Amino acid sequence: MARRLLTFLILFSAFLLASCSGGQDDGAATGAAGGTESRVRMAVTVDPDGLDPHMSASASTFQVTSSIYETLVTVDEQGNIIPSLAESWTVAGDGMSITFSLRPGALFSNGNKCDARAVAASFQRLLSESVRSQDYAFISSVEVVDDTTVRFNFGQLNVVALSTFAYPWAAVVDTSCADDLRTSPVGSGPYMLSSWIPQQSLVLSRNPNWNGECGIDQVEFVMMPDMTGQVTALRNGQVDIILITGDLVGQFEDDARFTVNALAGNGLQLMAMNNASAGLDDVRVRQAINYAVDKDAVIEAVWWGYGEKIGSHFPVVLSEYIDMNDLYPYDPQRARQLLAEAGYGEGELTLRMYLPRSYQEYVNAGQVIAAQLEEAGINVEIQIVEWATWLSDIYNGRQYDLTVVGHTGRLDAYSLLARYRSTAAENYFNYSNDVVDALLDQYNTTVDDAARMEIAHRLQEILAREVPALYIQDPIQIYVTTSRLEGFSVFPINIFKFNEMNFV
Amino acid sequence: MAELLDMDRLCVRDTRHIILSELTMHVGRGEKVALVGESGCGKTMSIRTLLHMLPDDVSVTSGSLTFDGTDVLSLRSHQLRQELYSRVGFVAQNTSASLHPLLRISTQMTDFYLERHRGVRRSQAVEKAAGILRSLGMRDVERVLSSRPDQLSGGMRQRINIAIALMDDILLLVADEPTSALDAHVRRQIEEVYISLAERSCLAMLLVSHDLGFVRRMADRVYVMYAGKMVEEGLVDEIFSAPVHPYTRSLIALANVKYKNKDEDLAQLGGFVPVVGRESRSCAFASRCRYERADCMADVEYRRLSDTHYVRCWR
Amino acid sequence: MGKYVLGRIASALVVMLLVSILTFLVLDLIPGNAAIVAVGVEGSAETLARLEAGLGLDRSLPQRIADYYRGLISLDLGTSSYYAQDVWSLIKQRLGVTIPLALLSTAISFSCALILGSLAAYRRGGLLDGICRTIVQLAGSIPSFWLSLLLLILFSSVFSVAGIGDYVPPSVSIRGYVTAVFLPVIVLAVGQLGPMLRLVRSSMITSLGEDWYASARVKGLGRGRLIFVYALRHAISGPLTLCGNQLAKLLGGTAIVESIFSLPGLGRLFLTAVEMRDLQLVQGIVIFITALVVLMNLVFDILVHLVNPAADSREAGGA
Amino acid sequence: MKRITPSLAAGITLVCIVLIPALVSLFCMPYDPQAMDLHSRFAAPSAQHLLGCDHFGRDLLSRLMEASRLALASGLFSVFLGALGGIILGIAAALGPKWLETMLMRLADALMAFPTILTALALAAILGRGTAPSIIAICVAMIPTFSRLTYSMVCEGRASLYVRAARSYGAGPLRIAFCHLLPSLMGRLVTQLTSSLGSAVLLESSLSFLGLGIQPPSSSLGMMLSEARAYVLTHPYQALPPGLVLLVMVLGFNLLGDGLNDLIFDRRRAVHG
Repeated sequence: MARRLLTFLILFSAFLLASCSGGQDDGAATGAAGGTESRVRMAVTVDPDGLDPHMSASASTFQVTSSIYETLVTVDEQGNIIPSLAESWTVAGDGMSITFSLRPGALFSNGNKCDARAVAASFQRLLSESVRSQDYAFISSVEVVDDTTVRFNFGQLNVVALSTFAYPWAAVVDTSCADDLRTSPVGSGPYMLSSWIPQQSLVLSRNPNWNGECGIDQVEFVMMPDMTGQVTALRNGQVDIILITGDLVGQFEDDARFTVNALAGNGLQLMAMNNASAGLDDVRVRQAINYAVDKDAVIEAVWWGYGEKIGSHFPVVLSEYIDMNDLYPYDPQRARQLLAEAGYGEGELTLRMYLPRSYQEYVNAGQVIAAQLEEAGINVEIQIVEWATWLSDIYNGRQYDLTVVGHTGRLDAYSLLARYRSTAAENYFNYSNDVVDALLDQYNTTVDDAARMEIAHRLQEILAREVPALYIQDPIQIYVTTSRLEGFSVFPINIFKFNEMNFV
Repeated sequence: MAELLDMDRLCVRDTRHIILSELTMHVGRGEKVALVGESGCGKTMSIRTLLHMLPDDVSVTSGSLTFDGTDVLSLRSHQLRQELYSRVGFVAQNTSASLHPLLRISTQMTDFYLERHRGVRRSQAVEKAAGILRSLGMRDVERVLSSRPDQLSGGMRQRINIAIALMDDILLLVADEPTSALDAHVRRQIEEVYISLAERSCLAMLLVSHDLGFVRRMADRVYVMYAGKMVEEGLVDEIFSAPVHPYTRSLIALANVKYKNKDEDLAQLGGFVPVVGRESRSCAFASRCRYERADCMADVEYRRLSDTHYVRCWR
Repeated sequence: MGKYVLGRIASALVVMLLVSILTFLVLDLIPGNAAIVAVGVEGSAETLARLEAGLGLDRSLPQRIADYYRGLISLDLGTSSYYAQDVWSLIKQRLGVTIPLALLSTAISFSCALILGSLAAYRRGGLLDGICRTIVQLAGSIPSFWLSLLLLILFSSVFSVAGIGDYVPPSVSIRGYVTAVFLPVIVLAVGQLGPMLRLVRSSMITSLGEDWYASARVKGLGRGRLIFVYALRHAISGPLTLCGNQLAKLLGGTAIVESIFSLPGLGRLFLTAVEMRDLQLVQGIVIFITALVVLMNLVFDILVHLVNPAADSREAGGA
Repeated sequence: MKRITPSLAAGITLVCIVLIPALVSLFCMPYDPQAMDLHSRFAAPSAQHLLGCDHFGRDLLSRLMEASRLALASGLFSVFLGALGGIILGIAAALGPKWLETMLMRLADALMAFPTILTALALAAILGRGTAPSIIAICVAMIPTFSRLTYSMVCEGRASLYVRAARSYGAGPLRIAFCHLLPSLMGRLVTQLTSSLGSAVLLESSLSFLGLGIQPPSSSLGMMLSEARAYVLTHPYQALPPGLVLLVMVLGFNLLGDGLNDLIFDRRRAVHG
């Protein structure tokens, strides 16, 4: 009987094994077929939030969709606008419209034409349904001039309009399959989706309708939540690109088999303060907090020194950047003094700090900052919350005193700073300054480059002085690739150009 | 001719107490011997010694035990199957618990037989088992063989146990309380099975029982045990018609008065079987004995009354 | 038997209903919803409202519960808001990882426990018994995530074994699959071994003390058959029931071990679903796991009944 | 009294190994467990820092002492509460009316099937900051074990002679439960309580490992392990001490539970023999 039972168990498990592995064949077979083709594998920690660029706000989506879809224009490493689906463009004299000339003969991966009509349809969808439709509210109409020419008319002047067409969420999608784009994307980019098993892998293969340069036949995003796994996989040649934390740089730096790309991104990491909560409504307290925190120590402790210290809400890579770091240097004595002036003695101010659990670096940074604030006589109560809770209670609900978070990069000062407008929904700082509001209005309508630059500088200065947040750093992203991979580069917005890479 | 079973001054103890003190007993070939006494006086322990079934903390300290010329006590565990278990059959006290509750009777009856007789096919062994069951008066043998113990009555299980013991050509059948825990009707049936077995075969039997009526019908000779010692032994007639030891007398007296649970009746006699002090040479029964006198506390020797009749008492 | 099974299924349905209502309440209670997560730190209040309406989150809780059950009756677990895929197909994908993992580790721990436990009980107090009791204590106390970390350090840093933390389906590469699954299987098997070994040992000790064991021994039955057929057959119903419980627990996914070894199993899917407030997916997984637990217990109860038809119904009912 | 079995002795020793430093931590610790010293990040064990420092330069020994104190405290609390709730529910189910029995036992099944992670999240949402949410979450996870144990034991005891006797002279269900049944079940419950401590500590640490337990800057064993996990490649040593403490703690409680079980079982056997 025992033997029969054992046999039964063995057969049962064999059956299950067979049936399960059978179920995965269709997904994996395509991956195996590319044995002789060039394939680049990149380790990522989370799945994309669907593959519809209009319907997602997640960076993990855009690093995939930027290879599937095309935007009208795109950027180079320095953030200059360069042609993509549009070969050329002209801005009207009054700045109230842009006309794009599309690449003739462009096709979606399903064979549909990617012409002016398709572009217009895609933008109509963006304007009416997208998560970011608000950012494009300045567009009043999209006009199909001819098969390869499309004109965007603006309802209000927006001098930085061109750059908004470069963001991956403004990609052109085939609206005839709009309902299924999240799982079966159709775009005109160099790659198309070949398989996606959530939390396992996502494989892109060459789009047969793509005529441009393409050095890599297949791109596989491998979901690996654990850093150790990623590093071992890279060392063993199972993946080609990983994103690492600063402490691991030493492991690859002197190894000829790997290339370390440490580049300042276009992001911002800061500790937001609720300017409406008791204590923090006093600018002296906010300044005291800025004096009390040793940003260099925070950057060293959390990011191993891989980060550019900032003094205002502006990434160092943009041309309008000015250095405001010297305004409030680390000075705990001054911090105590300011606190006393504001009426808070030692230990009399208690602040609640919320940290988003999914981002370990923010949790770490929060703990280091809290320790430094405690030394300056401010009590900090830390609570670590889930990302969804953070979004709901802290970001949307604005129920907090302090929180550490990051913002993704934008190409112009307005998109970056619009959240400081006192009426903005994104203004979770509860910051309100009429001068800032006025300057923001002015910025968008100032055609003169020098004058606009001046406004950007003034905005940075005001924020640096009034410190609605503790600006920590512009993070340096450290990608490690195998040395065989050439052409890997990082862009000021969250995109990758796999078609420009190749193996040697 | 040597005795089949020869137990000589056997001493057994656990970590605290002496259990058997200089126990001497023998069974001749083909002889039917009964061992009687109250619960707790060491009957079961003495046959467990014979069968190498002692609990972990119980050990033999002195004495010898020979079965069919083999020194049983020196047997190692791997020799037991060949040297002992193939020649002694054993029917345990609690017959319903001594069958595996989950295996079919046919399996249980033939498994060990097949292991011992390589080359015999299962069907042949089952055939043999069926034959034995029939000879024990079992009807509907095929159904019984394909049943599990919980599907059978107590009497059937008892017969199966006897049949299992008889599967091999044994020389001695040891039965521990073969008729206790059965209701009156079944008890009578099983008694008949034993009696007819005793009459038919030249098999030696060692019955442990406190059912004196059964003993009287079955046995050639009787040993009476009390508190780990033999107190009287003799031929059946000697014991039943002229018991000497007060303990034997009270057992027989009680058996004649009532035919019920003996333990209870003995309890009416007052007192219990002592656990401690079994090594002492004085009379262990003295405290419960009507005829107690001063010299019962002294060294009471095992007296010879006739060639076959011995007693440990001054009277 | 049929009536018994029906009764069990009925009570299982009640439990599943309770569990899923609890899940609804809890997900309603905790802050954030799928729309908020989708919008993130970009997007406006109007966008948020539009997405919430699209996901049906603007309706009242009873309405949503009613809708969900209406779907459930037609065996439709709904669509994941995060993955935009059918919930059942997402779960099914994970089972390909989770089921072999659970079966392998249960098979290993169960067979180890049967062999070691039986021998330890047979030679009670001996060297093997001592080793077994040490294993019982150590395996029962070692935190699985710590063991995972230690093994990960040992194998990937010290021995530099390739392929750990890189799941490959067996249909692509058997070798890759084995390296990816090897360590997690060990961790999970060790986690189950403690209680199983303890139970096997103690029920074997009980069996070895039974009269029929002594009788079978005196009949001269060989040692191997005595231990592994007679005694084990009798002792196995308890361990078999426990095996069912353990298997059910593992089939529900082991979030921590899966995330340490980067395995795309059900546990990790559940964590992501909760994180993304993917109500349909959370519900689907919770209901599926509950059903699985109930089903496994039922299957193993029936198995126990087959092995041990004499077992009283109290034992089967209490499992 | 009874002789002390090896497992009891080992259990007591192991529990003391973690209990004593945990108690000492109430009065003094080598360093402030929350004080960061960024110059001694990942410091190796030395005379100044006996176990070295973590990624923020905090003294590992002090953090371990604090963590084990919190783990023990939350384990004790949650097991105590869980046992109390479970016993009451179990007795109510066993002695109450049939509908209550059915309802409570199905509820226990549902709680058992309900993911602890969700419980912890929900409680964190209601109760906010602090250790209370995780303690109650563990307590909820403990309730079914105790209620089932009590239920089955009371059901067994209900049929026993002395309870029937008590009922025959008119004792009410509550009186039967607390004066007759509970005392006789105490031994079994104490054993279960002790070994549940081990599982409660394990559960707490796995919740903390997922970030659902004790909040920083306080330390907990699970949190320390999850922090160490990030540095497994560069500083694998970090993962060793917290795991060892956890192992010793759980092992100690399990052995203690076993030892008590032997002790109680021994006593029973002595009574029968």
